[in-house]
Amino acid sequence: MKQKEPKNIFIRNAVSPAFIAESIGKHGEKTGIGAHSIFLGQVRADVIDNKTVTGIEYTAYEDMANQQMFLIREDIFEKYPITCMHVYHSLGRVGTGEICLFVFTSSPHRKPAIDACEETVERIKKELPVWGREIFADESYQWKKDN
Amino acid sequence: MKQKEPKNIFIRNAVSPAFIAESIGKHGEKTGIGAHSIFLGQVRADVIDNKTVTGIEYTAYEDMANQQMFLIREDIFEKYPITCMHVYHSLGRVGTGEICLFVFTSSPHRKPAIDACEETVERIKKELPVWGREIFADESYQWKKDN
Amino acid sequence: MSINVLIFGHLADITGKDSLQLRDFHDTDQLIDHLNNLFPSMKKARYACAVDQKIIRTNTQLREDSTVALLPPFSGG
Amino acid sequence: MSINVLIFGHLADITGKDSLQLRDFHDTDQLIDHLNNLFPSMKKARYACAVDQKIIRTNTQLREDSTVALLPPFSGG
Repeated sequence: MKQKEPKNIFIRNAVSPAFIAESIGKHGEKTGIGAHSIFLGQVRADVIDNKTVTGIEYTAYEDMANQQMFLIREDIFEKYPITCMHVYHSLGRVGTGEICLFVFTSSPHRKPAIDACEETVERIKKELPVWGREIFADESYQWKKDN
Repeated sequence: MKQKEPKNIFIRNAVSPAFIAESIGKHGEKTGIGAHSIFLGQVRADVIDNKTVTGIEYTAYEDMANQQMFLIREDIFEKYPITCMHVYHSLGRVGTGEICLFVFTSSPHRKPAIDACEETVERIKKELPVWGREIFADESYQWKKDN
Repeated sequence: MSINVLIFGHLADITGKDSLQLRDFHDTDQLIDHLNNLFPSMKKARYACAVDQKIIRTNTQLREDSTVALLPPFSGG
Repeated sequence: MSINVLIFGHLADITGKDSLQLRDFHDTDQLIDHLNNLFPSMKKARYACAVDQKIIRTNTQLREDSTVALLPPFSGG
């Protein structure tokens, strides 16, 4: 469904599998939907200079990110015949193996949901003012670069 | 992870959101994973000749489908650097708004998981000997054609 | 020589059966001719044929205990 | 004239602050020159600049209560 104004996409810490299940379950009443596409970002235990990442600490320019997400959403609804789109991004600490990004699109037939999900993920990575800081076991950190 | 022999992809009736959550949660220990891509097929309440679909009844040539899925899996693992793939398909009755197909791929970076998931879904639809019968409220039915 | 025939999807509606045990057919063409005689609507039906789980494109020899499956267009997912 | 400056990511490490209140800067070039003097390591830093949540590409006039945000390359998701 389209939105009239920006919604807050940010949630504290990790996105839980139970939250994802609840979000999926809510779509059971939308019986025009035939396909869901979901992307989940998970925090990797990368090893950098012999130190292992134990989590990522996310910060964001929240107002601007929510506004930009609203614009991305409008573009995607314009471009693809999708029924709904949901996006959640973590703020604060997310441990390795936990989920930090949840993008969920649905449509009557599969192609639009799949394409819309992929394009939304790419745009989120490029356009949302969000920063991740990789935290090591000794609490030192480095700002995430690869994206 | 690769498999040595075909696994049974079929489950009775709908795939529950709780089952999906459990499957996602199990990947928290695989800390090399950075991205998950999930496709879900959901049964639509299509209206055909003024009659509304209330569910789909799935049958399959199970042994052949499991064997074919094993081959698809081997091809996809050969082609994309993915960490794991899980596929579940319903057998028997699945009501409208319920989930009948669950495809789940994971990889360190996002592109392989996304591409592998999409290609696996296409191949499942084309290559697995599975048939859906759309059931109407009066218990009459028609064999599903569009795919 | 005993042959197992598995019948799926709308073909099972046409034949009223989801499997058959037949004897003394040596190849798939023979078998299909026989089924077309028994169930004339099968002539118009679109389907693929698998022998021991491999889809065949041409007439194929059958052996003792071969399984022939009649597969209408797939519609899973 | 009062200007709000928001500082994100590694720029906040360089400046030791995540926001500043400044006065009497009339455009973004002036403001950035000032910050470069205060924090010389900012000269080498890669970042975009947004005024009132819009990313700007060229020198931009500031107004009373404008919010200028300094945005290092994004790394969300």
